[in-house]
Parts: sequence; C-alpha cells; structure tokens
Amino acid sequence: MPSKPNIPSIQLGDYIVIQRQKYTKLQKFGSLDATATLGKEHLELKSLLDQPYGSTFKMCVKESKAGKRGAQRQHTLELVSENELRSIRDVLNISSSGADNRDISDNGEAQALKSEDIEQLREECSESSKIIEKLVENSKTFHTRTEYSQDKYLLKKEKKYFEFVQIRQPSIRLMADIFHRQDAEKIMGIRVDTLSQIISYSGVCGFGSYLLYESGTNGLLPAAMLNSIGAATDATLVHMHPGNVPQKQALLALKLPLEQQQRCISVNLYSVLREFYQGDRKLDVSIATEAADATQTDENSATTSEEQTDAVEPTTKKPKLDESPNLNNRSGPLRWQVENKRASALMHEKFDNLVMAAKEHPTNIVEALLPLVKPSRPIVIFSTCKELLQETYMELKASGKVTNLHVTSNWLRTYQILPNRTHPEVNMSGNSGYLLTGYTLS
Amino acid sequence: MPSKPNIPSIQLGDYIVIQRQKYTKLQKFGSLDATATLGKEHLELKSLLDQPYGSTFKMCVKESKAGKRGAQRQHTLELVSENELRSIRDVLNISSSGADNRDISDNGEAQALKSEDIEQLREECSESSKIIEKLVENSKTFHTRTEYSQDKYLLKKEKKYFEFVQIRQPSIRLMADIFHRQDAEKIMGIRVDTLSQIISYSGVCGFGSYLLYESGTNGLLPAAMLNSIGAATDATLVHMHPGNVPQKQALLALKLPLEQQQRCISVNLYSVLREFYQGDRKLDVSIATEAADATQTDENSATTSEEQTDAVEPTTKKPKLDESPNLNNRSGPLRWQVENKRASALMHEKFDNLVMAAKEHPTNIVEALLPLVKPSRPIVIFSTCKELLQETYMELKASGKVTNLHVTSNWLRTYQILPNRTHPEVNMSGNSGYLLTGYTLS
Amino acid sequence: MSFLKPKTHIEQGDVVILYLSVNSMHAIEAVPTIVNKKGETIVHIFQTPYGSLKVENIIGVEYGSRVELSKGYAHVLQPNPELWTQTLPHRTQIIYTPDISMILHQLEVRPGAVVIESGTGSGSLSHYFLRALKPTGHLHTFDFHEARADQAREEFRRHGLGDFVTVYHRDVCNLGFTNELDGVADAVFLDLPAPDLAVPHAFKALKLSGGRFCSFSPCIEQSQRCIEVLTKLGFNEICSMEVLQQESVIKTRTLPVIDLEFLKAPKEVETNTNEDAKTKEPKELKKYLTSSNPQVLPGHTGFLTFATLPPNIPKA
Amino acid sequence: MSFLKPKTHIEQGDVVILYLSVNSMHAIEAVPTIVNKKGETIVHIFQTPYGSLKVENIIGVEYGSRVELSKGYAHVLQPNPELWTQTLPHRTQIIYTPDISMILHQLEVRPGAVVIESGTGSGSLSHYFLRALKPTGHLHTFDFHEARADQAREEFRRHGLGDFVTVYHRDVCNLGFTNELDGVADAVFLDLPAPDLAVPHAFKALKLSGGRFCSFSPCIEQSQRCIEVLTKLGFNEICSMEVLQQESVIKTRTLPVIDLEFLKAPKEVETNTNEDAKTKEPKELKKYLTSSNPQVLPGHTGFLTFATLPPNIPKA
Repeated sequence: MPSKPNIPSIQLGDYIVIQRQKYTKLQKFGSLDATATLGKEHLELKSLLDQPYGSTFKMCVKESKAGKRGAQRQHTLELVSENELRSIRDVLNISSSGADNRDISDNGEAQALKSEDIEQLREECSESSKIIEKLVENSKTFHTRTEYSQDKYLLKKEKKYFEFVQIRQPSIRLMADIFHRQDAEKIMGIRVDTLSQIISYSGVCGFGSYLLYESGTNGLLPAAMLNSIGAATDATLVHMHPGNVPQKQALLALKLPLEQQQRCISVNLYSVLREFYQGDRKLDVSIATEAADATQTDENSATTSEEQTDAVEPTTKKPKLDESPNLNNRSGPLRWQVENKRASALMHEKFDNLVMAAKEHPTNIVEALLPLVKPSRPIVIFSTCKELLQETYMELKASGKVTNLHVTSNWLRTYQILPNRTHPEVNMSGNSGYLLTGYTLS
Repeated sequence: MPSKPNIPSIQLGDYIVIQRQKYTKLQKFGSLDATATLGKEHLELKSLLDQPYGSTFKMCVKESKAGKRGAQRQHTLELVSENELRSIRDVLNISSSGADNRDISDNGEAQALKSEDIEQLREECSESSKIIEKLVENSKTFHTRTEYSQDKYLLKKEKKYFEFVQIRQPSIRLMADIFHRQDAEKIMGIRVDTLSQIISYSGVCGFGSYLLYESGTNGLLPAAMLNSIGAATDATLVHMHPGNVPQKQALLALKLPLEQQQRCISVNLYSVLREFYQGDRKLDVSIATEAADATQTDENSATTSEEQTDAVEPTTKKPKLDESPNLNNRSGPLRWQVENKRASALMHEKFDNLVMAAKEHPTNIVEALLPLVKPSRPIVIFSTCKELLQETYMELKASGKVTNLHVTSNWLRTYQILPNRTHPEVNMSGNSGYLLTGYTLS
Repeated sequence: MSFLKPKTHIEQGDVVILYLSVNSMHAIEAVPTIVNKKGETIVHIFQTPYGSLKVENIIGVEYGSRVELSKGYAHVLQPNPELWTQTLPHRTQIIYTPDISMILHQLEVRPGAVVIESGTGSGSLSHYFLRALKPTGHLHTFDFHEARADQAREEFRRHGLGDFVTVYHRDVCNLGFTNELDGVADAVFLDLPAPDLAVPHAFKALKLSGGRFCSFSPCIEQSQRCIEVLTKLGFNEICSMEVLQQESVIKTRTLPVIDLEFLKAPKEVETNTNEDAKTKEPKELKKYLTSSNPQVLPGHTGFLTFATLPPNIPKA
Repeated sequence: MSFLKPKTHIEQGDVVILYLSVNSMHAIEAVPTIVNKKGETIVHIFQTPYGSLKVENIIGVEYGSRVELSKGYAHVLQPNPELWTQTLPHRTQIIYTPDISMILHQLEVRPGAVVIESGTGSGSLSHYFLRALKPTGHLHTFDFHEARADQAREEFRRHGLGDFVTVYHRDVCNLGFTNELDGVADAVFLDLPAPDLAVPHAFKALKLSGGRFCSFSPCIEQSQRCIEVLTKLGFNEICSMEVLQQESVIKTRTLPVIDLEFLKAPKEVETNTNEDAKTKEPKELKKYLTSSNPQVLPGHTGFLTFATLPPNIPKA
C-alpha cells in the first residue's frame, strides 16, 4: 500500500527544529542568508531549501575565526544519506577493556595531545570519528578504563565533535521539550506531563468551542489546543491574553492551514470583556486605566522571550492596542475590533471548556470567565503556585458552581535503560506545576 | 571464632514481636495465661517462655468456636525447627502452567470445594500446605493459569492458611514498621525514612546531652534516641511531653538496661519550664491553668492509643501530675519533682541538640527551648503540616539564631524485584512529614 | 451517542455520568426501561447510597443539572474519556489519565491520525485515542480475547464512535496487525505482556514517512527487551519514563498554638480574677489552609517507552 | 579530634566547618601554619569569596561563633557526619544523608555494634557508622584501592576516631573479609560494582545469631543479582527501596491580583477625578508565603537492598 512517502519539504519562512544529537533548537528559516548558531558553530541554512523534513546534514567547516571563547566556526550544510550515519563506536572498533578502574589515577595528564593540536585537528578533519580516533590513540588511560568508562568518554567526545544535524518539522512535542529545556519560565514552567494533562482534562478536540486564558507561554498553550482542534474541523478557540500582542511563536511554527489558524481568535482579556459586557459603548476613562494596565502586563511578558520579535509575523502583526480617547477609531474596524466581535459572539454562545494559565491570582479571572462556560464542561487551571490554587479551590468549592474539584501535580521520572546499567535518571525536574480541575454545574 | 550464639530468651513481662509471614505485631507477654490475637486466630503464648528469640512456632488448633465472622480458633504454639519450614511451592510441586489467561473466564465457580468443606478441612489439617494442596486439586482453572497467576493464587491462599509464627525481639526498626502500618497517626505519621533522618540530623549518639519535645509517638521517638545513645555510655536525654504521663510503650518494649533507662528523663513541658525558671517558688494560680491545659492535651493523646494502658508499666507509672493549690505536696519530693530537678540541672548546662515533634504550632515551643541549646548544635523539627514549618522557618531565619536552615521531605519507593517481574510497588506512602533542620549559632 | 461531541441535553440512549461525590460516580444509560435477568422489561431504576433514581426522569434534562434522588441528590454530567475511565466496567487492568495524557502527547495524536492499539482491554485508552483523532482519523484496535473485542466494538458503536474505529480479535504477537495495515499508521501503542514480540509488526505498520511508538509495561524487563528490539530495527529517540500523579488534599486545619512565655515570670496571686485568667489562657487555636498528600499514592503504574521510527527506513 | 564528641571550643588540630552560606561550606584544619608545595612552612590563610581568614585566629573560639573575614564574615561549626559529607574531599562517588540514614536504621547500628563496610570510598558513610557505633562498637572497612584505604585510615585517626575502626586494603569480592572476621559482624554493608560476589563473604562474616545486610547499587541489575544470591543463602526480609529527599524552597512571593469586575459596568465620565482613578486601579499585589521544589531534584541515587540473616543458619 505505501509508496514514496509524502514528506513535506523545508520552505522559506518556516520555523525548523535543528537537532544535533540530543540538542534541539527552534529556528526561523527566514531567508536564504539565515544562519543558525549551535554553541560555537554557525550554520548557513540555505542548502536546506526544498529538502524533505527529517533529512540529516553534515556540518562542513567553511571558515574559522578566533572568538572570545575559542574559535567560532562557520559551516555549510551538506545533505547526507541515512547509511552514512554509523555508530561512532563501530568506527573506532574498540575491543580491549580494563576490568575496573583501580589502577587509574586521574592526574589530568592522560591526554598527550595539547589543546592547540586538537584545534588544528579539528580544522583538518571534517569527521568527528577521525578526531575521536586520534584522541583515543593519544590517550594514555583509555585502554585501561572499563567499558562503561570508555563509553562515557566516547559519548562526551562525540557530543563535542559530532558533525551532523537533522532538520525536523516543529510539532507540539518537540517545541514543548525545547521551550522547557531552554527557559521553562517562558512557558510558565509548564512541563510536558502537565501540558499533556491540560489537553486531556480540558477535553479539547475536533468538536466544540473552547476558551483559553494564558498570560504568556510563547504560544505553546494556544498551539497545543489548536493542534488538538485539528485541521478541517469545526471547533474554535478563543485565546485571551493580558497584553497588547499575543505570544504566538509556537502557533506560527506549527504552520497550520489558514482555515485552522483562523479558528484561533486571540483577544486582550480586558478589551474583549468590555466588548462583551458593553458592546459598542463610547470609550471612556476606565479604558485608559485598562490600556495602561495591559501595557504593563505586556512589558512583563515581553521580558520572557528574546525571540519575541520573531514571534509575531509581519503579516499577522496587529496594530498596537491603543484605545486612548483622543484616537479617532471611527475609521473602519481595526483587526482587534473584528476579533473582539467574533470572540464576543462565541462568548454569548458559551464555551465547552475553560483553560487558564495565569501568572496573576487565578480566583478573580476564573470568576469572570466561569459564567461564559456551559454546564457539565471541564475547567483546568494551571498555576506554578500551589498556595494560589488552594485559595481558588476553596472559593470554587464554596460557590457550588464547579464539582469534582481536584488539585494535582506530577512526578516525571525518566529512565536509563541499558544492558546491566538500568536506573532512573539521576536528575529529575522538580516542578510540574499544579492543575486545578473540575466540571461546571448548571 | 563463633560458637553457640548468645541469643536472649523470651521472658515474662517482655514485649514480643509476633510475625506471621509479613504481618508483625507488638504484644506484651505479661503472664503465662496471655493470648495474642491475629485476625481470627487466638494464640496461647505460654510455650514461648525461655525459648530463644527468633524461634518459629507452629499454630496448632486447640478448639474452634463459632464467632460473629466465622470460626474463632484457639491455638497452642509448638516450637519447630528451621528445616521444617519449606517453601509451599516446593511441597505442591506444580509444574504445568498455561501460556496466558485468554481462556479463563472468571465466573466465581472455579473452586469445587464449598466454604463448609474448606472450614472442615481446616480443622482436620494442621498444615497449610495440605489445605492449599486440596484447594488446588479442586480448582477447575488453576492448571490453565499462567505461572504468574498461579503464584498469585498460592500466595493469597498461603497467607490465609499459613500456620507458622516467628517470635522476635522488639527493635526500633521492627516497631517503627508496626506502628506506622497499624496506625500512623499514633506516631504522628513519622515514617521510617523520616525517623532515620531525625536520628541522623539530630546527631544523637553515645556522647552528649540531648533534648526532645514530642507530643505523642507511643514512645517511638524517645526510644529511638535512647537506642542511639546506647548502653554503657554517658549520654543523656531529656524527654519533654505535654501530657501528665509520657507515652513510653516503645521504650519499655526495648527492654534496655536500667542504667540506660535512667538516662531518659521524661518531664512535662510546662512543669519543667516552671521548675527551670522559678525553682522552688510557691505554687500559684497559673499552675492551675497549666495543669488544666496539660490534662486537656493528655486527653487528646490518650485517644490515639488503644494499647495506651499497657504503655505505662505499674513500676514506672507516675503519680498523676496534680499541682492544684489545695494539694499538700510538701510531704517529700514526688518522682516527677525529682525528674524535674534532674532535667532542670541539665537545662542549665544546655543541650547538644534539640529535637521536636509537636502537634502544636512549633514556633512558640522552639522559641522557648532554643535558649537551652549550645551553639553549633543541630536542631530538627518534625511536623506533618508544611505550612507550620514554613512559618517557623521564616521566624528562625529572621531571628539569626539558627543557620543552614532546610525544610525537607522524602519519597520512599519500595521495589518488587523478582525474575522478569521487577517494578516499583504499585502503592506508596504519600506522607513522610516534613523536617526543618539547622544549626544553632552563638 | 454522548461521546461524539459536546452536547447540552440528555437524549434517550445517552450514557450519563451520575455524579454523587468525588469517590462515587456511575455511568448509566438513559433509557426508561431495561430487561432484567428473567428477560422481563422493567422500569429502569438506579440505586445509589442516596436513594433511587427513576432514569426516565433524566431524559431531556440539561447536562450539569442537579437531579433528585429519593434520599438526596446527584448531578448528571456528560461522559468523556476522563469520567468514563473512572466509571467503566473493568474487563482488564486499565491505564489512567496521567499515563494516557503522556501517551497521546508523545504519539502526537491529533485529528486525522491513524493509530494502532493493542490490546483494547477495557477500552479506556481507546476512548482517548478516539476523542483525539476524530473526526478525520482512525483507530485500529486489537485484542486477543474475543469476548473483550466484541464488547469493545459494541461499546464504541453505542457511544457514537463506531465510524472512527475498527476492532480486531487477533493475536498480534504471533500474527501481526494484518497486511492491510502495513505502512498506514502514524502511531502504534502496545500494552502487551511481551511487547518485544510485537515491535517488528509495529515497525511494518508505521508509515514509510516515519511515526511514533509507545509501549506500556509494568515490569522493567519488558521495557528492556522492547528497547533491544527497537534499537535493532532502527528506531531512535528511545526514551522510557514514569508519570506519577499526586493529588493534593486541601483542607482548613485547626491547630493549637501554645504560649510558654507565661512560665518565665511568676504570676502574682492578686491578679487572679476570673477575667484575668481568661486572658492568660496559654493555648489558642488557629486556622490554616493546608495541603497534603493522601496517605497512599500511586507508586507505580507502568513504564512508558517511546520511540521514533525515522523516515525512509527500508522495511525489507 | 573534633568528631569524637560534642565540644564547645575550637582546639588546635580540629577540623572546623567554615560556614559561608547554604551552598558554601568548607572543612578547614585549625592549625596556624601549613606546609606549601615547595615544602616551606607558611601562615595558614584560607581564601573565601568573602575574603581571607587567618586560621590561627579561630583557635580557642567557641563553635557556633561568627568570625570576621577580610570582606565579610562566616560562622565556625563543629563538624559532624552531615556537614562532613557536604565538605569532604571526594575520592569517589559518595552516599548522602537520606540514604545513609536509612542504612543506619535498617542495619540497626547502635553503640556496641560491629559493622563491616566495603568499599570505604571517601569515608562519608564510615563517619556515620562510627558516630553510631562508638564508643563500644567497631567498624571494619575495606577498599580495593590502596591509596584510598591509606587516606581514610589517616583521616579517621586525625578525626579522633582511630580507636573504633580498622581500615583494610583488600579486594573483598575475591578474597572475602579475612577469616578473623568470620561470625563477628552485626551488620554488613556493600557498595560494590558486583555486590553478588561479596554476598557469600557477608554471609560468613555475620554472627551465628543473625544480622542485617545492605547493598547500595545504582543499577537495578546489581540489585537483582544480589537478591538472587541472598535468597539462595537463606537471607530473608529481603526488601529493596529508594529514598529520595526533596528540599522545599520557602519564600515570600509577591503576586498580582487583578480586578475584572469594573469592566461590567461602564464608568461615568464625570467620576473621572484623579482620586477616583486611583481607587479603580484594577491590579494589586499580594504577598504569599510559598513553598516549592527546586528546579532540579535528585531523581536517583541508588537502590538499597536490605536483608536479614536469621539466627542459626549453618555456615558449613
């Protein structure tokens, strides 16, 4: 049944995931001149164009400049075939292993090559396997180490000199990992297990109308919900945020079809609530307060992302939310006004869930949004601070408007499973954050 | 070097640990008529006398009475030799196993024997292996089950009909398990890992003078500390408690030499602080308040132990703390007065640690006791309620009197390690309690 | 039909969650009559600890409403995979929401995905797969136990999900996932005693453009053997993990706060008036909003092993 | 000599813990001069991020005191096994207090106990054993690395613990614990790459009246093989566990509380005075005393396997 697989190809304007061994990075392939930086290596991306996602490329040194912290190398990328990729261990063909490390004294003089030698070697050899082979040849202790210790050494060296990168298409799974590893605070510390449970408990799927409030997750939460809503379905998402401009990086990186993108309606929390309650009323002074407040919040969230400027595409960039009374905004509806109207219409019809990830105290926000949710629908409130959720729990419990209330958190334990060396990983992430879940009542 | 091992023998008045498979129980062997109850089985203990600890006894049915929930059986105990104990599986010699359970339908009719038959079988056969053999013979599905499923069945039956008990000498390790399993609240929920860390962090050992305040752990905490202080050493323990009578069951069960027992000075918190601050002053009205309060606390703790009446030996039972002004207590010092004086002397010399396990808010208590601790000494405060320790942490941090402050808790994960069936146990204890630790400064 | 999409009112034939309390929920079918063991059609009365419910009365009621029982009340909720997992008739050990959520996330299941599952078991996970992949994807689910496969098939149909799922009675370890499914799957999930035997079949069933794999197993040896085969076949991103959810028990606790300062200074006898005595009370009670773990937590459910089949791996 | 018993003042030759902060502690020797690499005797100056300390100045000072550094201050604490474990020179991977506490508890170590330990490693656990068993017990500790055994022996002597410990340089897996130790031990502890090889020697070394056994190993396969041998030799109460300690990070967090009620009702333009605007400020900040985990927790140290050798098992 299967023939040539239908794999999408890399296009200009795409966000791409660059993977080098276990390291992954989200990068915009904005132009043919674009480069990506992995540590000291700079990669020219132009040869990626039109190649299928999932391809592996070899980093070929083009030039090497002395930088502040050793050489900065510029690389071109060359497409490689799958079978060029071999295990580094097979290449080196190591066989003799010591029994244990009783005779090893670690005096730092085990490597005969000097760092200058290694730097030169690196420019001469394009293959990490060659470099590592030389290092092993010149190591005085390598062959007396245990196999375990040899493996560890090789892995360490391989990591440093590994010359291949794979280009992958961004997915929620890959981005959740990248964001959490690079700077968990930018996504409010939402860990993969917690993200997965937000999606489950919220019931978001291809049918229904969903409501999200989040105060900044690089677009990860709206992207994950829209991903679950799916292409070519009827479901919609109203995405409320406290700032002037929604964080959308993850959404843009998913490269969803336009019809699906348009089913995510991003609106400012204050502005849309005003629209909902007061419709077309004249702007007055309290909006000024609100706008000031919105700006303030946005400043907070702006500090969370250095890539924030990339996060909003020029094509989707909204005009700054500026509702000060001296502005004449009678000259045709602005985009945010249209979105507010669309959202407001859905708010009047009520939603099939409520998802919140607030940096603010959730209680007031949930009180404002709960009336917009139909009965018998899930609510999921995320917070990094259990003390806040405890208070919200008590408030909701007392209100009688929500039942089956639970506050949960998770341990996520990853395992090293290797022959004779199986154990849980020695480090684990300490914070999953907390979820408050329940079901609305009529 | 080793000859005949010098194993202590079971004596009248001893507390003993009765073990039947994994079930353990602490029992007082108070008289030759004493019986112990394990579920529906009543064991006459008299044949234990003078037998070495660690011996195994066979339960021999003496008579069977109809009880509310099936037959209550009275057993005598017969000493058995080690090699009489065989694996139940070897006896039954099961070999044929089904490949999986796809053909098993669980309709509850797999056992041909009726419950009356089994009851009768039980009275006829004194050996569980015989009973289980019959059950297996009459099971229609046993031989089509997987080996795993067969094992599970056998273990379940073995547990029910197992006819051997082992008598062991109480130790802190065995008692901590028993107390926590039977009713963790009676020992304030102090789990084995937490207990072990209280001992470590408190630094209690064969040298020094130690201070403990606890509001009721069946004697487990003072016993654990006295166990670490050891026999034939110089170290001492002042054990403060809020009630009229200290809980001492675990201490008595350890059967420590008298000289060691006497180095544990148990005193009422209020009473000894008054003694310390005011020496021989006249009793006045505030003592009435205090006595009332002490009684109240004791009532609370009394509800925590049905074995409480056993916990205080007649020989060590103290006269009720009764300091009401109308009592004439000038007729020679009472035991509690002597102990208060001894404790007060040690308090003036100051202590080498402070350990607290309070049901009350710890802050005021630690404030009162901290001045009694030398500088550069560990303090360890246990609480089941993290919120309280957070406040105490903040108070101590602000005071500058204690450094290296940490609040910790633990996960304790036990593993099933069996060939091809290795995994963490499916249930784990949820609460270790919390420890606040630090070092005093001068 | 109450599993297909969000709906507002109970229709005849819906499965409805009768919610009594956190620990007491029941899935009931909203039909006015049922057939009893003797084959007689009788009025459908559901018994609860708070009295009985005449089920006919809930038809037409809005989901989320309170319904009266003869000795109390309950709420009626629309079922979804979470609530179903807590109320379904157990035909096997089932997997719960924390593990399931991770499985869905790691397998990247979204509308349009083609997923293969073995075994079907009690259908707990299947309901989640179906919610995530409908209306444009498809689930192929296998069980070697014929009665279970039949029950699951019937259940999916009644729940309005029949169009999105095919249930197979088949021993996949020995026979694979049928040739029709070669190269069609975006994701394969295994919950089998010997997952390693089914990995080569999973390999065949995944798309040539690659896909994701998951095996759930209680014992570490199962994961070890599974990973051995995965490695041999060229899977990468192999990763094993456990997800353990803890509930926080939130309550207001009243705790004694004692005063010991009064012991330092002797009270003068003359201050002993009744009113004074009250102010000297050395013990007060304070309220704290506290959170703690339940006494017993799930310590282990299973090891989740995930892997990626990269694109263009030749399948011989 | 500062490890033997609690003491109040620093004497010359004591090991002293210089406490700078939770994450910065140093064990220093209270001697006025040291010999540098060139063999010259020089004044003992200890450098810290807060400036230097002339070590001579702390001799005679009370433990727990604040001592001045050239650019700040520190506290001097008497060392004990907990503080030593956090400051000792690492010669190997070491075991930390949570595991150690469980080991001491499960091995029932108390004054008078005879304990066998292998390997000695950096002596972290040895110091705990010594605190628990002195002054009447004895520790026999083995390491197959000669330099480590020598360093440990010298360290115990300097710490005033030499009388309670014998350090052996010996490969116990192949050679056992020496015949002199047959039947003398109350407890045996193993931290070896192949503990199963040493279990028969542990069996011989334990008292005929029985005793307790522990093996610490990072990998599950080590525990599996160890348990196989323990079972064969008649050990019972076999039990494996992990102890994982979490720190709670306690701090006061300031969090925004926003008001959305004002959006419901349109404000009249006439109320727009400066004073009014202030009272309408929709965002306030509240303080919360919070507790959270650190970002990274210890996920695994090792598996602890405990077992009991029952009394009167013939050792033939």
